[in-house]
Amino acid sequence: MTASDIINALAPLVPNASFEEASSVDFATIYVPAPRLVETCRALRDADGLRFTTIIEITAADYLPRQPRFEVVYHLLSISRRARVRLKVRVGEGDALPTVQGIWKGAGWLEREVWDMFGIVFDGHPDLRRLLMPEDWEGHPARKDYPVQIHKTAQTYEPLEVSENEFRANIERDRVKRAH
Amino acid sequence: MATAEAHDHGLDPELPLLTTTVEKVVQWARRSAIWPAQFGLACCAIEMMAMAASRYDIARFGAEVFRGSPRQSDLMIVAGRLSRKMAPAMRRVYDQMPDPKWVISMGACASIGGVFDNYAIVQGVDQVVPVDVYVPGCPPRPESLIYGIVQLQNKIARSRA
Amino acid sequence: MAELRTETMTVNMGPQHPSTHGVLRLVLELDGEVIQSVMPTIGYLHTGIEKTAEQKKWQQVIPLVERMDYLGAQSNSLAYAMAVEKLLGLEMPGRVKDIRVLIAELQRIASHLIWLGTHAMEIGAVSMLFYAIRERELLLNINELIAGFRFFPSYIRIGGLREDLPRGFHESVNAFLDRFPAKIDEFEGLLTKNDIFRRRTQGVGVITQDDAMNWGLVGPILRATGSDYDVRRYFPYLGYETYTFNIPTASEGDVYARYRVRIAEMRESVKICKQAISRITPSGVWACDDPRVVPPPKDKVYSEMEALIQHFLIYSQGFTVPAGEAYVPIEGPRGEHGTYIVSDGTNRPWRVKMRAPSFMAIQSLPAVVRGGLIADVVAVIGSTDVVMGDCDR
Amino acid sequence: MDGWLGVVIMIALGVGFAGVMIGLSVLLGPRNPTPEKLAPYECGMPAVGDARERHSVKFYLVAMIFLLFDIEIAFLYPWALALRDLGWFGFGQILTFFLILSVGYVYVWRKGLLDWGPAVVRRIRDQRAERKVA
Repeated sequence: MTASDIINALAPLVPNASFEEASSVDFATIYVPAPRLVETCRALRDADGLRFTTIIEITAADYLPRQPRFEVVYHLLSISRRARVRLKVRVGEGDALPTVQGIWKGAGWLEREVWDMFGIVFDGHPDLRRLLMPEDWEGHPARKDYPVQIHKTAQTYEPLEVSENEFRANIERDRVKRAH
Repeated sequence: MATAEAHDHGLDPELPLLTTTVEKVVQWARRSAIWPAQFGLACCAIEMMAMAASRYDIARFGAEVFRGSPRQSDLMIVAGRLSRKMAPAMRRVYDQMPDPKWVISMGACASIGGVFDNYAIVQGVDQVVPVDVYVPGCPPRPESLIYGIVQLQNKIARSRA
Repeated sequence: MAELRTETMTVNMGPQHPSTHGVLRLVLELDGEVIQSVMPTIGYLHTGIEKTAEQKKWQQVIPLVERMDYLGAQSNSLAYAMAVEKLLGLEMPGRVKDIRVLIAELQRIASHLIWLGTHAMEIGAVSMLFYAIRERELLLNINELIAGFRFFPSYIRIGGLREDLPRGFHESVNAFLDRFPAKIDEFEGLLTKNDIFRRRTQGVGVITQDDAMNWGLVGPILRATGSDYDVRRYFPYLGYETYTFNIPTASEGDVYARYRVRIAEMRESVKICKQAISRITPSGVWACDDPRVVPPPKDKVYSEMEALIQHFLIYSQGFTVPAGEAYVPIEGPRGEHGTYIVSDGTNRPWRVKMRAPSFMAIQSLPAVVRGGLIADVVAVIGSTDVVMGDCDR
Repeated sequence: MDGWLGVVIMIALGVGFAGVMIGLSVLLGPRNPTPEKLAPYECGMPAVGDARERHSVKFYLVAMIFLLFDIEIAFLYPWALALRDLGWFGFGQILTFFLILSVGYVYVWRKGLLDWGPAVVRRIRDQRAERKVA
């Protein structure tokens, strides 16, 4: 299933959306405009000719000198159609993307990791917190302008006991709303 | 810098009646049944399991009982790479081990950060806990870990009770 | 018993725990022993491998990528090497493909053995750990044969293999392949009809097929729910279509089904290995012929000037990979592995991201385990064969 | 009275052995109780909530049931020793004793106190399903 087939299949489902076909060595790659992302994903999953029911991966890449800076990459798999597709969305610094967790439950943590590593906020994500780094970490490590080694001694202090509502309050505090 | 304070194994100083022979017996008892706490972090933990299994059997040295909780163990084998998020947990587990306690830093990642010289890995476990024996290797072969444990046993035998 | 309103107790099944297969923290909210909710926290083994990989040259990333999923080390380096070769446009000779299939399948057996040992031990069959690790030692001997190192042999390189097969390789692999099926029967004899094991695993941690697809759990977990999706069959690579093997599936989708699927997978891997070892000649071509990527043989380096220059260039400057991106999925022991690499045309990768099946398995844990007992959490974690290095990267 | 010597020796040995072991460890073991060491151990994390919380009622019910049937077994020992000279009359007595207790056992069983494992889980799941349907 080549990229043009998918774009033609998507055209009626996602009216007048500007899909761009990208050149790739392995499988169909399509640039999706950020505002139309959720519609496209829902169409990709539910349309009969497409049936991309499995989310394989969501990751991002930081092309620092180039603007818009980030490209969020979605790998989808259709088991019944034996087809794969790679959706790419260009995101600038500080912009936000709508979450696709409503479409694939597997996307929840993948978006949390992209937020933790790159600082790309996902709107409407129910639990957008840091996933791999400690809760009180500053900065997003996978960005190109983040140093590889930060000569900081290991922080080992932690409170002896945490009451249950303190524990829940901490979780609530770390959750990122679309505020900033 | 978390001061790597030397944790004292000293006995009760008020006991004048301790002769060297009792001290020798106590040290012999401590080193020949040293129970490691299960502190496997990464790939070294699999080699630690291989060491505890039947081919490189650590039971010959009295250390095959891997205790799940630090309360019942007196040796912590830090097997694997220690990330910054795990450092407080490791310090907590080390504190909760009863004295006398020892630490073996297994593998290059635990000893000096290994191949991962980046933001996420603590470059050497001795920033967090006082380490007694460093075992090189990535992951060290089970024999070299057993050699590390034997070196620790010699160290216990030499040290004051 | 009338439904008494009891306060739930929050318990930490924290990073240092014998049965979480590494450093995974689960905050369990319990009503008595029944689990109301689970909140997993990962990242305790986050090693920043992807960031470090961006500083290394292409060939130097292989040891890093192997240490991500340390139980399926060879399948990691295979996924990475194939992705880079796709960008370079290299095609591997047949013999190299067969050797890579053999190594990937042996790695799958080794990973399944560690899964079987720890999974059964956590459910109570402690002796299984020693049986499984004893068989795995034979596989580690084979690793020592080909690369002198038990655990991370780094035998698969970009552009082929490290060197040709050593003497005695065929004998040791054939010896293992002849001995191993009887061992699987012995393991099955211990566990498959064992009433305690069945009572602890049947009906526990059930995942439906479309749930598994929705969560992205493509691998043994999905095959345990009935679908026969396997990357070796749906997107064949390395000539898997020329091997005759079938894809074991089950239908219940519970812990016992996943156990049966993985045990049958080990038998299929032995079948594939037998076919692969019969095709491989003891000595022959071991890399593709692209001089930019594959270093010349050692004796030529000492005698010829061009070989010396080529060798020096490869190991000092490395090789440049044309700009672009690639993702080649392979069927790792835990499910679909694949490295998404982005290259900007220099001799260092711009972005390396490994797809982690354990990451998706832990993410689906709360939904699977809710309503079960604490002991079921241990069984479900064991059955999803989670490796924290693979999950935290 | 001669039988008691064996019992006394056994008790002395038991208490003695335990006493020596604990005494040695108290005498020879180093002691430095740091606050971290005394904090409750929760897998290396700060303990969430304190240990003395309201446990679920199920634990206490099971404890009481155990107590009940354990004492029942305890009554069997003297009965078993004196079975020879009690004869059929003794057997009748123990039978009524058992009948009374088995009524309690059936009550506890029907009430669902004994199903602790997956049965509880299935029942909760069914109730939840009913509530969803209703």
